[in-house]
Amino acid sequence: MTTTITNSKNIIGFSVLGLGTLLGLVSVGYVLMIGHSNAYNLTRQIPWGILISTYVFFAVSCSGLCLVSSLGHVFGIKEFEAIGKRAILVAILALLTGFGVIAMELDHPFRMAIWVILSPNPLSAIWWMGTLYGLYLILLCIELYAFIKENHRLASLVGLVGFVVAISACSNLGAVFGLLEARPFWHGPYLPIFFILSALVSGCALLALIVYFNHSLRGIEMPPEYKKFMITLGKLQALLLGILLFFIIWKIIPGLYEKYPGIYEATMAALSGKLSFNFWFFEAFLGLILPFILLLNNSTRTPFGVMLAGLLTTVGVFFMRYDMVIAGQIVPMRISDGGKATGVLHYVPSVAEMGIVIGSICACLFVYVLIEKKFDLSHTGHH
Amino acid sequence: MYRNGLLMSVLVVVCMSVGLALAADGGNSKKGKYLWKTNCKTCHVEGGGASVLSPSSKTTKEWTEFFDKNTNPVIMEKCKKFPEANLKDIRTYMIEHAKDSDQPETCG
Amino acid sequence: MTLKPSKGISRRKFMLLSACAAVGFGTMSIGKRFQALAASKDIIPLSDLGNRDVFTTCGMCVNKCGVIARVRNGVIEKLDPNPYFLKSRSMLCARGNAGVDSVYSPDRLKYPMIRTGQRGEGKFRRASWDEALDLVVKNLSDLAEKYGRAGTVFVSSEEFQEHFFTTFAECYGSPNTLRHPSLCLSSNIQGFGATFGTNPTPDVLNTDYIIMSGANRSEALITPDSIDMLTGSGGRRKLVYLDPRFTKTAAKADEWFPIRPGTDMAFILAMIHVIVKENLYDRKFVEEQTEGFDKLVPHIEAYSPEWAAAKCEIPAEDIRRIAREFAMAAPKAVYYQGRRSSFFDNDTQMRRAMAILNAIIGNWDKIGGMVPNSQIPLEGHEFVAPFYEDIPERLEANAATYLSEKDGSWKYFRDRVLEQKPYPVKGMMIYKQNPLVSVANREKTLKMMEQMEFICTIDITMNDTACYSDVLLPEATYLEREDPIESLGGIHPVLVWREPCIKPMYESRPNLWIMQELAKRMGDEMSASFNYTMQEYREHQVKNNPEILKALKEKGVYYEKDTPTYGQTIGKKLKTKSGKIEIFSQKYADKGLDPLPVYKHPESGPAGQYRLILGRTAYMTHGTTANNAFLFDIMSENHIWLHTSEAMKKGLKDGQMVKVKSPLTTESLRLLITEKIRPDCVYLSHGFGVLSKGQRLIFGKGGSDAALVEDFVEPISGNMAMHHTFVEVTAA
Amino acid sequence: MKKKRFAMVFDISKCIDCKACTVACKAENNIPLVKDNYRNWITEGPLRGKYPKLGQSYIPGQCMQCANPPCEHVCPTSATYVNVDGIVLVDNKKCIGCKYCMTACPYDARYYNEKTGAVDKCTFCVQRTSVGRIPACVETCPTKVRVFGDLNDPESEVSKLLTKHPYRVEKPEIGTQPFLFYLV
Repeated sequence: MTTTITNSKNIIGFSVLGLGTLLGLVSVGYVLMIGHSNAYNLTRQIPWGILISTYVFFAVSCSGLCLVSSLGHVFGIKEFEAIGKRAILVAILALLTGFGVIAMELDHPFRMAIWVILSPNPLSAIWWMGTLYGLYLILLCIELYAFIKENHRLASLVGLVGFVVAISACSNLGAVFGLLEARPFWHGPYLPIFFILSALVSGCALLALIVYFNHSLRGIEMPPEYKKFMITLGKLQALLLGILLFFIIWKIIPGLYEKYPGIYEATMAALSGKLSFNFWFFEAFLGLILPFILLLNNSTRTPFGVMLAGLLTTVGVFFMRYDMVIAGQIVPMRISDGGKATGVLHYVPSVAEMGIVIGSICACLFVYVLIEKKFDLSHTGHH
Repeated sequence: MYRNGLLMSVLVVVCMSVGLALAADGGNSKKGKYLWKTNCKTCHVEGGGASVLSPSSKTTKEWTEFFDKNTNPVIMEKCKKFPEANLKDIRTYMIEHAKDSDQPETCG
Repeated sequence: MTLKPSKGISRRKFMLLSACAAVGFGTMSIGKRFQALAASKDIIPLSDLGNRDVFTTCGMCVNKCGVIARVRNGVIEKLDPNPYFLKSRSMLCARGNAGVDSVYSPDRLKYPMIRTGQRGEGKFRRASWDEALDLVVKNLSDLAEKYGRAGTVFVSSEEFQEHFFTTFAECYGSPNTLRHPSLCLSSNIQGFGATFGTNPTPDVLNTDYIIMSGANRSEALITPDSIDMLTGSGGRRKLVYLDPRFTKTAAKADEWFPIRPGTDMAFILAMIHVIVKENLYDRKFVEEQTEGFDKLVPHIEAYSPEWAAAKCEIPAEDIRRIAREFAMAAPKAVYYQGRRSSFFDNDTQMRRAMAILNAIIGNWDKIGGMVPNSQIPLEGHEFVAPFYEDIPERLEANAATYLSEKDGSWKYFRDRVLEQKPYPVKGMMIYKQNPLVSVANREKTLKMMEQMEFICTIDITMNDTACYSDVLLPEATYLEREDPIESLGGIHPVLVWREPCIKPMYESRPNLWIMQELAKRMGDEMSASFNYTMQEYREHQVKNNPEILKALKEKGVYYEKDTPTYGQTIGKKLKTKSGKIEIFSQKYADKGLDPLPVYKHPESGPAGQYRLILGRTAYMTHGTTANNAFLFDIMSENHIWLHTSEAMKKGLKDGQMVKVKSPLTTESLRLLITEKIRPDCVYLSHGFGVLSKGQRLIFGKGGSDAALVEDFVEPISGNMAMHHTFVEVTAA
Repeated sequence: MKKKRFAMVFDISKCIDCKACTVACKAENNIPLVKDNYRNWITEGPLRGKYPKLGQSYIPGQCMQCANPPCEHVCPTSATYVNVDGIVLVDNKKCIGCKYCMTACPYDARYYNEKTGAVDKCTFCVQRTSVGRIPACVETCPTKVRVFGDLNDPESEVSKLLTKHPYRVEKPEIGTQPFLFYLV
């Protein structure tokens, strides 16, 4: 009985993910056929859209997964040791997906591969981003290998290096935005630091999802050690969300305080303008406040509650990345419509952009679930 | 205010131009142009032997005098070769396109 | 642009070549520029046919600026301004730069075409030149037989090869040639002509005080005025600008007054009032060189600034002050008459008032004043048109008081075609005019064309008029043609010509060739009038000074002196009856017209309606350039302007679609809400809302002013009066 | 030969927003005629005052050819570089289309050119200036708003203008050190 239910669930699940992946592939084909400028709703004023924010979502999630899992195999916190291998695997998948998404955003991903090496510019945050995440991918692969081979020495050594690189990579990704003096909403040291914190939040949220769904997917009761892990994770996440809340509040207040041009308009766009629904509903309510309440409350801080909080936070973080990327560009660099009241710019992702985003998420999940089905990762490797 | 003046000047002009108007009347300007071009103009150009002449060389008044009160024996002799009606056509053409004619300037 | 081969590669070869720059080029003297051009090998010799720089003349608008066409590998890559061409102050505007697209546009007329579908349906079949020309000649002969030679009207507009078209009309024997001035400046010519005997040019470069009313020089570009308006000498220059709109000229003016449309004459008469009353006029000049000042004095008695202020809504103290400043600046002061003057039905008299105001401050033929045009004389190419008996007068003869026998009056002519009186006109030959876009009341033009038995259009593109024609003959564009030498008159007269940059594309042919082929088919007598090549024609034009040809070849322009000459008419008789400047026009009195301008207040519109005013942008020439890819890129539709306060009242939003309803029709177009217009007016720019699907870029874009505007007329000159239409604006 | 420092000086009081510069640039540099594709522009300044007392300026602009160009700093493959005459250029073959330079430019001076497959911008018409000619926009400008020249040459028109007249640059606070100067 349970098997049939699980099976039919599986079939539905796989079909949904498969269809999503297919949608992504169709979108990719469409873009390759008609060209970026026709397929994407990007303009010279908003050159970065949802593909960039989705890449950021995946890349930072990847960093976050490793940072949180390193609590186990690098810093030796027992509860966290159980999830090391899975975290690494998902991190690799997330990063590869992120690379895939950004390859669709770049007009010449192959040129990049050549000229990033032949003609490097170490002043460029994107050059460092490519280098660090490239290095990081290699480290992740070694780490996964070490886990599979149960080489703990190697795992914790690579884990330590990986920890440093993960923080460098994700904070550097923040610096990709933060170094731009032209974009006052992004500019400054805030984003690199914020990216480290939000990586941790993402990592915790994803881990909760991974652990929970692994058991429910297989239709097996969650062992006590995992239950314990989920509760600890919930507590940690509550702490992180509390800190994140203040990060966000302190991003808003200076934005309004002096009405600094560029920052004020962008902040207002988030609070009451074009991005306000995203901000209040997805980012603040779904992503932050609701999970925070769920995790603070003892009665809801159950494995299911922690998973639910993780799911909500993940959705919230996805929109957080989007809002951050768009808000930074939404204020025009020059006034171009004369006497009229100048508004903020307009951007809505095109069908192709959405298709690629949905496809990438589905593909990532699809591959992950497939691997989980084929290989037994639950073996934690500790005696 | 100026009505009196207007009336006066209308009268004066009417009197002055009665003869002119009568004389110009009846000629075919287009035919005059054709005749002028085919008979007279060949000489009345630079290097043509005669003085360079075109309708806009003279004012209406000057043309009228030229045709009506001309005493120059050379010109009288030349004009004789045209029948009266043709001369009238040429006269009409010249007057209608005189320097101070009512023909407005054009553009382009 | 699809037809244009890529030029990126050859260009990039030049990149990063070591620099040896002659900087500050733009500010050099002409002579130095010449040396620099030669030294930098900037100009490629003509001997290399594939790659060469051709000195020719722009054809994108009426100004005819000097152009150097850079031809590379047989393609015109870029049009650059000709630094020798003084009149345009070595510039090229947006349209001039966009000229390449007139050659390479996919919407060009490429082959002779014969209509297959209904008129206006846009269905044509490709024909050979022989077939098309034979068909035209057959129709012209049939029409002559059926309705007489006056039964065909020859419609054309200014162009270096227009002369051949009017020659053809004359040889064919039709008195009915219909040109553009009665849609443009004929009231202006009439008003100034009646006063000065000619329409002079304001010496904008050297004047200290300019008043412009409705002459939007920043957008309706006229060389060199648009440039000189801003670069005047000495820093004492003042520009006063009257316009119901805050145009780009208003933005450059020292003072802008949103005058009530149609009341300019009140402002001018009040200025005259002040200048006369306060004895600020040039007494000596007035006594010596004008006629009828004594009649002016009592005439302007009632036209006080206070009286005018109530009419034109410019405060009396401003009028008084401006009048004084204007007179103080004399003779370096001009009341600029502008160009298009088809505004109101009293326009000729309004221009007369302008002329009189200029006359009394004695700015005539002086530096910084009103200067009669000079012209470098060209020998005409002699031809003798056959004479046909029993050719009637022009169709609309005597309709207007003073009708130009060549130009006619569109308004009166079209009305009489529709009435079929005094005789029917059933044939239409069209060269370079696009009446469906340019003539007010499009419905009437369509009716006029519908009743034609035959319409032939010679043009370069499938515009609306071409679309409603029976036979289309593709002309070569100005960049493909060898054109006669043209004498451009003005303060500083020049001669220009056109040299072909490339061979005519497709099967397009120059108009001279088309006319010669038609004439050949019409018979020997007509053919004799076209018995020359373009080269011979040019040689005839300059037979007294063959040096001109050499200069034109080298520099694309010929002028006799580096500086203008002033005062050539001083002490000589003007072309008026009295030989003097006629403040009081006896000639008008004789015709029963007001001999001195009498103010007539424009009617007010119905409540809730707006006066529709028309105008231009700097990137469009009339109805001819909207479909140009470069210019479409800048302006892809026209908007109806409405003042913020009115839009607020109506609850209309910026950018929304609105219906504009005139007594004639309704057009839908996008709304532009702005502070830059009088609240009782709306404005629409020209050239959009076309009917022809053959103009693929702009079809379906914007609205047509020609469809909305009623065809009122100025009866002295026969000029259209296009600002008498009131419209409703409602949400679409 | 002495190094050059090309610069442009604008007298915006003369600008009538006729767009000759924009079209000249597109024709000269073969810029695909698609919306958003342009190297130079004229913006309408804010309308000053209330009807009927109004004022407005028209402000031409293009790549500021910064001495401290953020676009160059951010380019991961050094596709954006500064040439010997101080002109900021893009090496098309190295451009990966990441558009980082577009987000980094405080002047919105760059666009992505689908035809060349690279980010494109004003080059001071390097194909002309490198052989001693002046940029197309400068040459064609009807009212001669624009003056182009070498600031390293004290005799050049631009040098003289900048010593004689007060001027401003766009967004000086960002520290880009633009070489487009606006007379005030």
